[in-house]
Order: sequence, then C-alpha cells, then structure tokens
Amino acid sequence: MNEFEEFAASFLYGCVSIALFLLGLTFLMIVYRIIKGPTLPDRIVGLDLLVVVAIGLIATVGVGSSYTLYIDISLALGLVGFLATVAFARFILNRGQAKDFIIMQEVKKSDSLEGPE
Amino acid sequence: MPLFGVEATFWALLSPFVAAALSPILAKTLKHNASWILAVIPALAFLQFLSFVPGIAEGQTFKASLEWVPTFNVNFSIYLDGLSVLFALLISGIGTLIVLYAGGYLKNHENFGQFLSFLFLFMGAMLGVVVADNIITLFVYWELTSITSFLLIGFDHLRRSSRRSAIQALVVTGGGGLALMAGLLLAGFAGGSFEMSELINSGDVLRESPYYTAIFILVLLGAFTKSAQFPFHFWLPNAMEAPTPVSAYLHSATMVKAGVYLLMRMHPVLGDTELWMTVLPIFGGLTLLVGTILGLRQTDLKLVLAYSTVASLGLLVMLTGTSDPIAIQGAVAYLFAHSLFKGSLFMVVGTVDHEAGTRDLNRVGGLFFAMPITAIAAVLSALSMAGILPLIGFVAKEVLYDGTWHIVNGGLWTAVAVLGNAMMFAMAATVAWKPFFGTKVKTPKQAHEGSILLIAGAVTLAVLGLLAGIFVASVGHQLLSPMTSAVLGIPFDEEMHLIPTYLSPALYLSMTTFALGILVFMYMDKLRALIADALRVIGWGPDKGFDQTLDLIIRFGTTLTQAIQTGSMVTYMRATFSVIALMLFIPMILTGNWPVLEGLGSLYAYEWFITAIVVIGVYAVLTARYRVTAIVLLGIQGFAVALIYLLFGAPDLSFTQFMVETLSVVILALVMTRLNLKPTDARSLRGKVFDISLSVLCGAGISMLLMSVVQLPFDATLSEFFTQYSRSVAHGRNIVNVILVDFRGFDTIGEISVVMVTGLAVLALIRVRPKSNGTSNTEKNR
Amino acid sequence: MNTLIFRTVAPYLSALMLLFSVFVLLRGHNEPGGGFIGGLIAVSAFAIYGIACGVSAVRRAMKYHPMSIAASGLLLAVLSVMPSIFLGQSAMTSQWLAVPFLGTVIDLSTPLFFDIGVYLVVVGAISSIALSLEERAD
Amino acid sequence: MMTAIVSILTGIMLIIGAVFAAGAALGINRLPDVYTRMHAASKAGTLGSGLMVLALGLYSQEWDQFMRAVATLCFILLTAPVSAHLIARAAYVVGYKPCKETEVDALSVIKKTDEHHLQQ
Amino acid sequence: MAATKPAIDMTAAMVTEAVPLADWLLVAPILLTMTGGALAIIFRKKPATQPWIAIAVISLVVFSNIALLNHVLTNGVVTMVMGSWPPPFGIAFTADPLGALLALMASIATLCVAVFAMDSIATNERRYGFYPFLLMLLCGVTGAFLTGDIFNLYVWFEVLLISSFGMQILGNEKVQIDGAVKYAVLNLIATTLFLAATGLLYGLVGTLNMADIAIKVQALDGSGPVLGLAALYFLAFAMKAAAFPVNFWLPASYHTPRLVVAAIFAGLLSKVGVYALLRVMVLLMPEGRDWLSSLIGLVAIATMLTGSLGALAQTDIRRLMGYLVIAGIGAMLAGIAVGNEAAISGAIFYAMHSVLIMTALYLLVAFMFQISSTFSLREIGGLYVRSPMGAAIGLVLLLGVAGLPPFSGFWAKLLLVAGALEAGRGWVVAGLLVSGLLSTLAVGRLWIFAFWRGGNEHTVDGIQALPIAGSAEPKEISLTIWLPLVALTGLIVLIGVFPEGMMSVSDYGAKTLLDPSTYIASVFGGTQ
Amino acid sequence: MNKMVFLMNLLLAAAWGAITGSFSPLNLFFGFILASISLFLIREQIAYREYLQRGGKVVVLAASFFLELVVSSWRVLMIVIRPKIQLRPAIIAVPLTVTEDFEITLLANMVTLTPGTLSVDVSEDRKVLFVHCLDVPSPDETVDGIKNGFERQIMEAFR
Amino acid sequence: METLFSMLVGILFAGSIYLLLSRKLVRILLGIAILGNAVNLLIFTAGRLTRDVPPIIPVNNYLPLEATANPLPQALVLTAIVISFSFLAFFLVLGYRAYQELGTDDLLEMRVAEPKEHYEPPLGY
Ligand code: NA
Ligand code: NA
Repeated sequence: MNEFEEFAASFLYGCVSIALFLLGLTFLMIVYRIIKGPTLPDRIVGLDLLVVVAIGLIATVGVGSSYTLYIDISLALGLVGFLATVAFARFILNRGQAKDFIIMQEVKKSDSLEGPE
Repeated sequence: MPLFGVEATFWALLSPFVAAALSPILAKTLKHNASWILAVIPALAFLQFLSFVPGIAEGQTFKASLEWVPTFNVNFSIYLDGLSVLFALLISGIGTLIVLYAGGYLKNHENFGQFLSFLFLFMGAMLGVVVADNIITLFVYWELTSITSFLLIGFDHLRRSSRRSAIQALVVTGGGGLALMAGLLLAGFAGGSFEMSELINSGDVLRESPYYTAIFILVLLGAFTKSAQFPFHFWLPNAMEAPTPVSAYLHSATMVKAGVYLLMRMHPVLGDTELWMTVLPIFGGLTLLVGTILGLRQTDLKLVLAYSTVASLGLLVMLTGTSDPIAIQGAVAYLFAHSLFKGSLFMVVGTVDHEAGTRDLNRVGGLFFAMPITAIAAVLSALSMAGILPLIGFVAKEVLYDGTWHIVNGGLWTAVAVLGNAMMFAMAATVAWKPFFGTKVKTPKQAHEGSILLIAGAVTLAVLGLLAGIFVASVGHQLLSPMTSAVLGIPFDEEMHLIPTYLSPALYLSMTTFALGILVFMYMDKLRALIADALRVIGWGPDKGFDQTLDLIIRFGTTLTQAIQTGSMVTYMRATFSVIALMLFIPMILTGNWPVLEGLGSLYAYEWFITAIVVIGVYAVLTARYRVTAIVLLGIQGFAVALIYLLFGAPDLSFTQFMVETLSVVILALVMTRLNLKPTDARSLRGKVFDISLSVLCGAGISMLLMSVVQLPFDATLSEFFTQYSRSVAHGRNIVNVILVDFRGFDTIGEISVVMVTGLAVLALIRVRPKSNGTSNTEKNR
Repeated sequence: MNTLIFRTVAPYLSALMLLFSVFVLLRGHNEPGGGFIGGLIAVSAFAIYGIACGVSAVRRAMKYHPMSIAASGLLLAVLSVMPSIFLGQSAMTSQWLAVPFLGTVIDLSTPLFFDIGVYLVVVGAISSIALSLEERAD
Repeated sequence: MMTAIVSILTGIMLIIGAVFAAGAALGINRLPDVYTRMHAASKAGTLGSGLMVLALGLYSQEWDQFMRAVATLCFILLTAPVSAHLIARAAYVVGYKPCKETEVDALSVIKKTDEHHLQQ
Repeated sequence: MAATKPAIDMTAAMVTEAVPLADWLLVAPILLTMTGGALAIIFRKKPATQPWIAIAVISLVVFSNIALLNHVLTNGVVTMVMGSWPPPFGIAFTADPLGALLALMASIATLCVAVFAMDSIATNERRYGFYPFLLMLLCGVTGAFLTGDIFNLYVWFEVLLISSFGMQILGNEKVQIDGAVKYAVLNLIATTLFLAATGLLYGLVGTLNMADIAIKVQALDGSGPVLGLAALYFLAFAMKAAAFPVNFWLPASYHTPRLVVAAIFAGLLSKVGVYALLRVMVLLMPEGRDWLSSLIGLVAIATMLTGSLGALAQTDIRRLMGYLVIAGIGAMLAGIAVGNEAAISGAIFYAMHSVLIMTALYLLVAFMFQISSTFSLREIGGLYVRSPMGAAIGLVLLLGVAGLPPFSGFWAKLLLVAGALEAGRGWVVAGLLVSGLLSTLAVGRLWIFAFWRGGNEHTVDGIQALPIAGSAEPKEISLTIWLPLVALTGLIVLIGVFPEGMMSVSDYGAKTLLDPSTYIASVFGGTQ
Repeated sequence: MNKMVFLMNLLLAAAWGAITGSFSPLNLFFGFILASISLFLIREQIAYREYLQRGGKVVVLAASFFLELVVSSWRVLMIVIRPKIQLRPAIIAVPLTVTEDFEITLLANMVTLTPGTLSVDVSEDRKVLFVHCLDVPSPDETVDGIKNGFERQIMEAFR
Repeated sequence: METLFSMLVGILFAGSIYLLLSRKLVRILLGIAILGNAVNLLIFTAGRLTRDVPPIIPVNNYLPLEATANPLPQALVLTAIVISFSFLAFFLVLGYRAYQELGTDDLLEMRVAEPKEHYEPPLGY
C-alpha cells in the first residue's frame, strides 16, 4: 500500500465518520420538526425526509462496513417510504374533508402563521 | 361354600346395573308387573350372598379380585366377611321387597321405569360399598350412592322442596364423600395398602401413624354426613320428599347405614382410641337425642319415622364408638333389627298414604278394619322398634344396654340410650296405634287394603323381625356374631338369647325404658307442643342454616367475583402488569441476583443519535396529544430500530423492519382515516402516577433480567453450526434466510399460517355483519 | 386519490415494485431478502396501485381472491415439506435439483418453493387486509 | 490506485450528500410553512441521498452494484416529487394556509370559483 | 478465484439414517390441518363443501393421532428433526405420552365441534372462516403439543391464538367485539411475555431445543437468572391457562363467541397453557418449579376457589361454564405445584378429561339453548320434561366436571389428591376438596334449575322460568347436535369406568416429565 | 401486442437486468417474462399510449434535469443557511401546452425537483399546473422559465 | 454495549406498558406496536451484538471471512416481527371495529360483554 492509498483509506474513513455524524445530527433535526409540528403536513414532510435521509445513511454505513449489498435495502426503503407518504397524504385529505377536529384546529392556526424567523 | 363360587359375586354386583338398564324397557311393556320379573334379580343376588353365611359363621372370609386400574393399585376386589355379608343380605333382600313394593306404589306412574332404574342403580352402588375391598372402589360406590340418592330424592322434581332436599343430600353427602376420599387415601398410604382387608389386619399401624387424627377426622366427616349424624342430620328428614319406596330402602334400611358401615369397617384400625371413644359417642348420643326430640314433634308419619331413623343411627354410632365388644354386638343386632322394622314401617306408612291419601297423624285413624294385614305388619314392626318381646328389637336393646352398662364410665351413655329408646318407644306407639286403632277419621280417600305388591314387603319384614327374635340364637350365631367379629377384628361369638337368662341390669333398664316410653306416649300432645314452642324460641336449626350457608356462599361468590372481575379493562391491565412486575422482581430480590452495571461498552456518535431517536420517539408517542402525531412518531421509532438492526449486522432484519413499520403505519393511517376519536388521554393524575411507576417497574425488571443474561458468557453453538453448513450443505449464502427456510423452516411455516389466518380474521371482522343489533335476535343464531 | 400525477406514475411504480419484489424473493437465499420481504414489497406495490386507481382495479389485477392466493401459498409451502417422505428422510429435508437451462444451471429446490409459498401467503393475506380496509371506505 | 481514487471520490460524495441532507433538515426547521419546507425536503434531501447511494455504488466498483445504485437514485427521483405533490395538494385542499408572506395564490382563486374542483 | 467446496462431514451436518415412515405421524396432523385450512379457504365460496373438508381432515388427524399415541406407547418417546438437521440444530418434533395424548384428545374434541357446527354456524360465517379457523386452531394446538423446540412452541401458540381471535369475533356482534378486545389484548401480553422469556432463555443457554435446554438448565443448577426466567415462564403460561389472578380475560370473553367456538376454546386453549406449564416448568426447569412450588400451590388454590365460587355466582350459564374452566385450571395447577408422579399424572389426566368435558359442556349449553332459548339461570327450566336424554347427558357432564365418579374427572382428582397427600400438601388437598364441593353445588344448582325445575315455576325473586313452548314433541334436535354430545359423553363415561388406559398413559407421561432422560435420549439418541 | 407496450416491456426487462446486476441472456429473458407479468397486472392503465419516441431528446432532457436538480438543491441550501431568511413565496398558475397525462406528470415532477418550484396540483381540465414558488420576485418570469424550459424539452422529446 | 441496549429495551417496554395501561383504544394499539419492537430488540440483544458484519457468506467463499453477527436471533426476530405485524394488523382492525360497533374508544365504556348491572344469581332451588 503506497502513501496515496493509505491517505485515501484514511480519508474515506474520515469522510464516513463525518458523514455519519452529520446524518445523525440531521436525524435529530428532522425528529425535532416531526415532534414540534406544528401541523400534520409538517410532520409528514419530516417523515418523508427522514426516509430519504435514512437511505443515505444506509448507503454510508454500507461504505463504512464495505457491505455494498446494503444498496438493496436503500432501494426497498425508497419504495416503501413513498408508500408511507402516500398513505399519510391520503389521511390528511380524507380527515380534512371529514372535518377532523384536530386538523381543523391546525388549519385555523395556520391562518396566523408567522413568517420566517 | 358359596352358591356359585366367590367369583359369581361379581355377577351379583353387576346384576343391579343390568336390571337398571332393563327397567325402562320392561316397565314400558309390562307396567307395574315388571316388578315381579325384575325382583328376581336382587333375589338371586340375595341367594348368592346367603350362600356365604355358613362359611362365614365358621370364621371364614372370602376374597376375590379383578384388575381395574392397576396403575393406581385400584382393584375390583371384594371382601366378604360377617360385616359385608350381613349388609349385602339386607341390601339385596330388602331391595327385592322394595322393588315389588315400588310396583304397587308407583302403579301407573309415567316414570316408573326410570324410577326402578334409579333404584337398581342405587342397589348396585350400595352393594358395591359394602362388598368392595379396595378403598378406592369403595369410594367410587360411595359417591354413586350419593348421586343415585340425589336422583331418587328429587324424583318428584317439579316440587321445589324435592329439589331442595335432593341437592341438600347431594351437597352434604357428596361433600362428606370428598373428605372421605382424602381420609381413605391417607389411610391407604399410612397403612401401605389400598385393600381394606389388608388394612384392617395391619392393626396399630394407622393408630400410631402421625396422620391418625387427620384420617380419623376425614373418615368421620364422610361417615357422619352419610349417616346423618348431628349436625349433618337435617338432610335425612328432608329426603322424605322421595317416594316412599325410596325412604324405606335408602333412608332407613341401607344408604344411611353406609356411614355406620364405614365406621364399623374401620373400627379395627381406627377404633379403640381415646379420640374414637370420645368423639363417636358424643356425636352419636347427641344425634340420638336430637333425632328423638325432633321426631316426637312431627305429625307426618313419614317424618316421625325419618327422625327415629336419625336417632337410631345416632345410637349405632354411639355404640360403635364405645369399642366395647358387647356394645358392638348390641349395635349389630340393633342395626339388623332396625333394617327390618324400619323398612317395614316405612312401607306401611307408604301404603297408608297410598290407600288413604294422607299420612298425617291428625287425619288418619281407625284403619285397622280397612287394612288389617297392613295393621298387623305395623304392629309387629312397631313392637320390634319399641323393643318388646319376642321381637328382635328387644334382644338388640338388651344386648346394647348390657354393653353400655358394663363399660367404664358407661353410665352416661346408658342414660342417653335409655332416654332415646324410651322416646323411640313412644314414636313406635304413635305410628302403630293412632292410624289403625285410634278413633276413626275420614281420610281423603276411602281406604282399602293395599295390593299384594304393597303389602308383601312390609309383612315379610315384620314377620322376619318376629322370626329373628324367636330364633335369635341361630341368627346371632350365623349372622350377628360374625359381623361383630368383623367389626372388632377379633373372633367373637357369644350366644344370644331371646329370654333373658338372669335379671341383668339390662332388664331393669328395659323396664325403665318402657315406663318412660309410656309416660312420653301419654303426654305426647303436650310434649309435642312444648318441643314446638322450644324450637320456635330457638328459631334456627341446621336445616335453616343450610339455606343460609348456601345463600351466603353464593353472595360471597358474587361479591368476590364482582370485586375481581370488575369488567373494567383498565383494572385488568393494571392488575396484570402489577403481577408481572412482582414476578420480575421477586426472583431477583429473593435470590439476590441483581445485574451489575458493567460492560456498558461504547457507542459511536451516530449510534448514540439513533438510539436517542428511539427513546425520543417512544417518549414522543407517549406524550403526543394527537393520535396521528403519535402514529408518525411511532414510525420514526420503528425506523430507528430498523437502523439499529442495520448497524449491528442484521440487514434482513432491518429490511423487514422497514417494510413492516411502513405497512403498519399505512394500515394505522388507513384505519384512523375512518375514526373520529377524542384525542386526549383521560387519566387522572393519580392514575398517571400509578401507571408510570408500574410501567417503569416492569421496564426496569425486564431490563435487569436481560442485563443479567447478557453479562454471562454466550454459547453460540447453534449459530456456528448454521454458519458452517449454510452454504456447503444448505446451498445458501444468506445464513438468516437459510435458517428461515431450511434449518428452522418449521417456524416459518407456522409464521405464514399466522399471516394467512390474520388475513382471514380481518376479512371476517370486516365482512361479517351482525344480522341485527338486537341481542335477542342474534342469539337465536347460536 | 384522484390526482393526475399520481395516477399516471402509480402503475409504473407498481410494476417496478412487483419486479423488485420477485427479485428480492429469488435472491433471498444468498443476499438479504426472501419470501417475506418480497411479499411485503409486492403488497406495497398493490397498495400504491390501489390508492391511485381504486380497490377494484387491484382486485381485477390480482384476478384471484387474495385469500385464495394466500391459501395456495400455504399449500405450496406444505407441499415443499413433503418430498422427503419418499426418500425416507425427515420432513422438510431439502431436495435440490440442478436444471440446466439456456446455458445456465438453475437450482430448483424445495426451499425455493417454500420461500415462494411464503411470498404468496404474505402477498395474499396482507393485500386482503389492505383491500378490505380500503373497500369499507368506498 | 484505482481503489484509492474511488475511495477519495466516494468520501467526497458522501460528505456532499450528508451536507445536502443536513441542509434539507435545517431547511424544514427554518422555513416558515409546510409548502416552503417541502422545497427543502424534496430537493436537497433527494440530492443528498442520491449522492450517497451513488457513492456506495461507486465504492463497490462492481457493475451490478452501481446499476442498482442508479436504479435507487432513479426511484428516488421518481417518487420524491410525487410525494411532495401529494402532501402539498392534500394540505392545500384541506385548508392549510401558506404563510403570510405568500402574496400570490393562484389556487385560491380557482378554489373559490369552483367548489368541486379539488374534491377528491 | 472461487474457493473450492470444503470437505464436509455429512454425518455431522445431517441425520443420514433412514427415518421410519411412522415418524411422519409427528407432523402429519400439522400438514393435514394446514392443507385442510388452505383448501377450506380456497373453497370459501362453497359453504356446503367446507364442513366436509374439515370433517374429513380432522378425522384423518384423529386416526393419525391414535397411531401416534400407539407409536409412542410401544416405542417410547418419538422424535423427528425437521430438515434432517441433527438436534439441537433443526427443529425437533418430539412426542412423549403427554403430548401425544393431548394431541389426540384435542383432535377428538375438534372433530365433535366440527360436526356440531354444521348446523349451528351461519353460512356467511362459514364462508368467512369458521372451518379454516377451526383447522388452523387444531394445527396450532397440535403443533404446540408435539414440538420439541421452545421457539417453535411460541410459533404454534401464535397460530392457535390468531385462529382463536378469528373465531372469537365470528358474527361481529357488539358483545363479541367487546369480549374480543379484552381476550386479545390480555392474551397478547401473555404470548409476548412468553416470547421475551424465550429470547432471554436463548441468551442464557444458547439453545432452543427442549431436550438441550433441559440439559443446559440442569448444568446451570439454579444459578444466575434461571429462576427469574422460570418465574416469567410461569406467569406467561399461567396467563394463558387463565390462572388467578391473571384470568380476567376468560370470564370477560368466553360467553361472547358462538357456543361451538366457546366449546373449542374451553376444550383446547387453556389446556395448552397447562401443557406448556407442564413441559416448561416440570421438564425444562425443575429447579424453577421446586423453587416456585409454594407460589404455584397458592395460585392453584386461589384459582380453584375463584373458579368454583365464580361459577356459583353466575346467572348466565355460559359464564358459569367459563368459571368451571377456571376451577379446572386450578386443579391442574395444583398438580404442577405438588409435582410428584401422582400429582403430575393427575394433572395430565385432568387436562385430558378437561379437553373432553369442557367441550361437551359448552355443546350442552348450546343444546339447552336450542330447547329453551335462554342462557339465564333465572329463566331456564323444564328441560327434563322436554328431553330426558338431554337431562341424562347433562347430569353426566355436570357431575363429571365436579369430579364425581364414575366419570373421567374423578380419577384425575383422585390422582391429584393422592399426590398432594403423598407430598404432605394439606392445603392443596383442602383446596381441591373445597373447590370440588363448591363445584358440585354449582353444577347441582344448574342442573336442578335447568332440568328439574318446571317450565313455569317462579324463582325466589319472582322471575318466572320461560315456559317451553308447546308440550307435545320437543323441538327437533338434529343428529349433528346429538352425535357429538353423545360421543363426548360416552367417552367421559367410558374413561370413567375403564380408566386404566388413560391412567397408564398419564402415569407414563408423568414419569417422562419427571425424569427427562428418556425424552433427552429420544432427541439425541441418534447422534450421541 | 401493442408496440409501445412491447417497448415498455423491454425497458422493464432492462431495468431487471440493472437491478439484478446481470445482463446474461437468461437473466434478461427472465426479466422480460417478469416484466410482462407486471405489465399484465397493470394492463388497464397502459393500453394505447404513445410515448418514448425520441430517445435522444430524452437523454438531453435527463441531463438538463440533473443539472437543474443540483442547482436547485444548492440554492435551497444557500437559503436555509442564511442567518435571516427573507422569502416571497407564491402559488402561481402555469398554463399547460402539453396534453398527455404522461407529459404533464413528467413536467410536474421535474418542476418539483428544480429550483424554487414545487407542483401542487393540476387543474381538473389539465390546462393549468399550479406551482408553489419558494421565492418569486416576478411570477411571470417563472412561468416563462417553465414553459420554455422543461415543457418545451418534453414536447421535443416525446412528440 | 449489551448492557446499554438492555436499558433501551427496558425503556421501550416501559413506554409500551404505559400506553397499554391507558383507557384509550388508540393508545393501546400504539402500545402493542411498541411492545413488538421492544421484545424483538430484547431477543436481538439477548443473542449478543456484533457491529456491522452481516451473516452473509461472500460469493467466493464457503464460510464467512470474519466473525459475523449471530444469525439465529435474527431469524427468530424475523419470525417474531412477522407475527407481531400480523397481530398488529388484526388489532388495528379490531380496534376500528370496536369503535364502530361500540361507539367509543374508551375502554371504561366498553361494557357490553360485562355489563355494569350485575345480577346476583337466583337463590333457592
Ligand atoms: Na431442509
Ligand atoms: Na419520497
């Protein structure tokens, strides 16, 4: 192994570590949004993003552990994550049209939504 | 030698059951005349037992055995000695007469066949009780007598009082039976054998066993309930709800004596101890007095007889309790006499009832000319009951006085016996005098002499009582002394005389008895009123107590059940998890096997983040105010768990978890789309605190258990095997999948069964609709 | 959800997912995957198709009642347990048959059929649940 | 040598991808309403993950893995906008208002004139 | 550069000797019921053929189980390891007398219920699964009785549980749904505990095969968390078996499903819990059982008493039967608490008896309802007049459940009392006797109310018994009702009068449980 | 069988090859069979549609799209890391020239993935695409951008 | 590591039990969902943890090159996941039907099977 290769290996290791750390932070931020809401669509957007980021995380873990077969899990996650989003979108639509108490409350609040912080 | 050999006894034992099966068929075709044919069966059995008498009189005993349940040492074994043969003779002999009598008494009754069937079943059971050698077999028969007596007492089941009496008898005798089971088993273990014949020969083994008291109490409970000893006496008079043939047979001559039989049978091993000689006479004496006192106040002839039976049983128990040979000889003689005269008297009363339409003392009188044969039978039997020469009752009384008088401190028992006998004298007089010789009263029905079926039994037994008195020496030698020997466990053969050979104390006591008896009879009405007043003042008795106890038990059951089964799911869950928490911690507390907080290891930063997301997710689900928020958060928690699987080398798991979590969330969302639910968690603060503590406790318990497991070294043999052969033998590189479809494929086949059935169950939940909302309509569907 | 965009994309997505599900099923013996996961992906495919185009479209697409599919899956799994009875072996002893086909050797094996059975059961049962839930809404 | 270059490339792609993902997460936390947040999620998120997946495909240096990475990427690209569309539409139909700063709302005009327009 | 296949010692990897065809009897019931269940689902739209599929399949299962029991009694404990993988690696199916006996009884009870249900289950309920559920329930139950692998046992538990859920809600009435919620949630908690305990056990001993566990647990000698696990298992199975104080689900739900369903529940489900207790507490974790025996005894007594007192407190005869089930569970637990040969044998005998009699009792309730159209003890009456035959069957069954001779329950009680006496457990004996008395009272009351009482009598509180319509011919009771009732009653009497067969099997079963060496030898015999 | 469907089938078979990572004849053949089954399942939705006529344009479209995606993501990133976010969001209506479902969908999706725009809905009559814009100083400019950008490219590629 | 995960499992259990103890049907359903995860993670942890290395044999080998994660618990958890998923699906529908039929999501109000008015059984004979 020459110097360059050694550098490359440690560079990759560093990158993976940083990426994992960043992704972990990302997760926490997304979770914060999901918990905080304030509206249901906000949470759904959060969940959708969470799945997308998880796909990235799986890929990163795959690089870190050299198990490239993780790519299939990413693929599957992409498929089902979409399904979850669809289902929730449908939920919002149906409940909203059924004048769901909570959704109506949220809608009312969204009228007075503040602009960017 | 026995008529057809000892083994033929098995057929004799089986025969009543055959008769029971035949009864309904024959009764259907032959009506009451079926009695004539069916009576042959017990008669043959009687002959079979009779054929043992000479041998037994010479001191022989007979045994035979068939295998029944060898695994538990239960044999279908019989033991014939003086005790069992005399009982068997009474049962089969009187049984024969009763079958005939029933033909007359229940003539044209629509359920006559059934009745005979029950009667024969009872006969078979009772024969089994007295003949069985194996204590388990004995017990089986014992309980059978309870069941059949239940059926017979309740025969007239549309009457509430019949049902009450029936269940009362079942509960009292059946309950006693349960105790007896324990007692017999304990005796069997202590004595080292389940065969009565071996047990009674092992003499002191039981008496010296540490379980003696327990055995004694348990056996006594069985015997006392069956033989209606105070305070369990109340069921017997109530059992008079049964048709008279039943009263005559079960509740005077045979079943109620099963308890006495048992005490006598076990006397060689349980008797002759301080406890025995204290408890039995006390309860026997009490029963005697209570029975006579209560009997005196009755005006229903059948009840008079019933209480006198209670009294007689008390007397028998008292005598057996003395463990004195002479007294026991007296008891044996009295038992024999009682069976004859009481059976006869019951039949007489039944005939009167049947012919005159009433058996109330105040509504019958002067029937002698209308039914002379019945009257003669009544007089003969009453004389025997009163203990008057030359009937067997007299001899019995002499011997028993003789017995009680000469034992140490026997004065009290003698006094009790005299008092009791005097009152029985009065009762006998009541039964025989007023209905037949008192002033003529208009009865509900124009009385005629009963049919041959009705009178044959009473007359036979009455005459037998007379003959037995006259030939008492022979009867004593052939039947009574062998029985006494059996009870004592040692040979006993004292000659019996009808005419006292000398002016014994017994004779004086007899005189006293007569005098007292006449006195009582003369002041009968006043006495009756006095007793009635006294009882009214007391206002409570075991009979009433039975009802109260029953109600109390049911109410207690109801209260208890309501307290436990509140119908509130929340309570159920709290209770369940409380128990879980207890079961998690108790072992740790008791064994002191707490896990240590070590081997924490370290997680990488991103692992921490993901773990944190699981925790945050769970916490957020708990605190989420809106259900959909909770669902989304649930999904997050699930995804995080899936990532954990991924990070720890379980891609398949992770894969599945992602899919499952998503689909769960999707289905949740699909379902929730249709629900309009209130969002809040309506728990009180106190409830919340309780629930939080409970769940934290459970969680901590499981956590600690898991810790203590994972801190031990791990045995990975299984996985090593799977890894080794996954590709080379099972042709798969993904070891997890190979485990799923090959190594442990049977888990998977069960798992897919679950999945398939779930699909069907959901379909059933959604597709099948109740036909209507009214319960009545839908219940018809069941 | 009757939106043009979704309705247009969904069928292709579903077809793609179905393909993917078979892929996951078939290679499960060697790589992550297998009948169960494959089945779930197929269910997801049908779910998306159903949400976009309606339950009846899915039912028509599946042709047979999903529960029948599930039941036949179980039958297939049970059958794949049986062959060893003729060889004097224990139940579920796997049988392997290498079939040369177009220059490649295909491993036909009882575990493969077993896994296909799992796949069918999951597809049938879970889609039955999803469809019946959806239908109540209509 | 090849491996080393691939490694460095992979590392860079991972970092960039992670940064985009973090940006998306930041975006959904900082942007004012659900519609604007969706912009962040559907664009930066998708690109971020796509990069990381491609990185893995590249890193494997195997054709089939790389193809699958591309397939994954395509799939994400196919679904992400549809998801965004569905959420946005559902939110809008139900009545979630955009933030105050949203001056133009062409959809609201339509909605008012044609009540049935957006019905499911 | 593919590595060459390493040399494999095939004898270490697989069982190579031929398996006798008779050993397939171990899995035959499962394969048959699964096939039947699948076919019944495929023929969902043909309600007329479904019962026949079920009856045919269950009859085959009965025959197969008879052959299996015979196989076990002649050749000793039988084992087959799935996939020819040597134990403890493959999943072993092991039939000892206990398992084979209970499997047989379960199939008989199921057959009776299948026949009974022909008339009583509405067509649309049949289409949506009565027979498939029944078959899969039997599949799960038989699997549970015959498997020799603890995790596999969990799987079969779930199979039978989900099938029971399906049956519970057939009809979808309010009361059923309500009952199902309680039944399902509480049972789920129980199985989850079971699963958790199994995971922990695997973590502790590293194996799942029961024989192997028995060996490894013995080696641990009660150290470490073994006792904690035993407690957890005990709790999980006690919940399944409906032992006090975790029996809430049973009274809350058993009166709600269709009566045929309740019959099969009462006959099979709680017995599976008892079976698992016997298997796990006695065979696998004897130290745990010893350690817990006082607690188990207390639980047993409390269960018996709450059961029999509860039975006395009921107005609805279906609920009354539910409490009788609980009382019976208490008796079996008493056997486990005592733990000597007689007591375990008694518990096995009782379980066998209970399968038959509890099924029969619920069928009897259905029969009673058929005539009287009521479940209320206040309203019911006059059945003796309408059907003396039914009254006779009722009497046999009710006295039988109270443990009176000459019916099968007596022998079980006898063994239990004998065992407890031998072990000097006076309290257990007292519990058994008192509960027996209370049960006798309860069933006696039921019988006199329902059968003996006239059709138009008033109860003390003034409610009149429902008059039985008409007085001439009783309502037509079809053969499908008589046949199973008479068959079960006949079996109960037959076993009561000739108990030796069952007694010897129970005794053999108890011996096998108490001395696991034969069980272990059967599993490992081929390889060690 | 319809030619287009056959093409689609071939494409899916190729996708299979890509997913499984093996372009051996057998695998492609197998993929083809699977693809036909999949297509059969969704047969109702794909009959008689015409698309994918000009492969070359497709590639151009794809390339420009990827570029836009990167730019768009970059812009979002830049916006969100600004210390103070100042936005003028808007929902604008884009009149559509494309008429086919497929084209509309493609356009809408591309719009979503490109800078500052997000498709919210298509009008019932398929004539208007409603687009949410993150930051629009002038809505008309954005509308023109979409119409002259992707819409034109799509029309070129698929007509 | 295992000890830490034991705590995580405990937290999951505690959370799910808290939900199960609730009066509201929806919360119980959520509790059931978490309970499944909790017990699965428990089994996974009980089989000990190994980072990264999945139990998959490389294409060119007959044995894994390094020590892999323990495959058996993974298989067990897989089975358990599937089962708990099935049950969850059933429970969800059951809950939905319960709400539909009984008109409430409050368990304290679900008293059809065991109604509040509880009769004393008939006394007497
Ligand atoms: Na195999
Ligand atoms: Na997406």
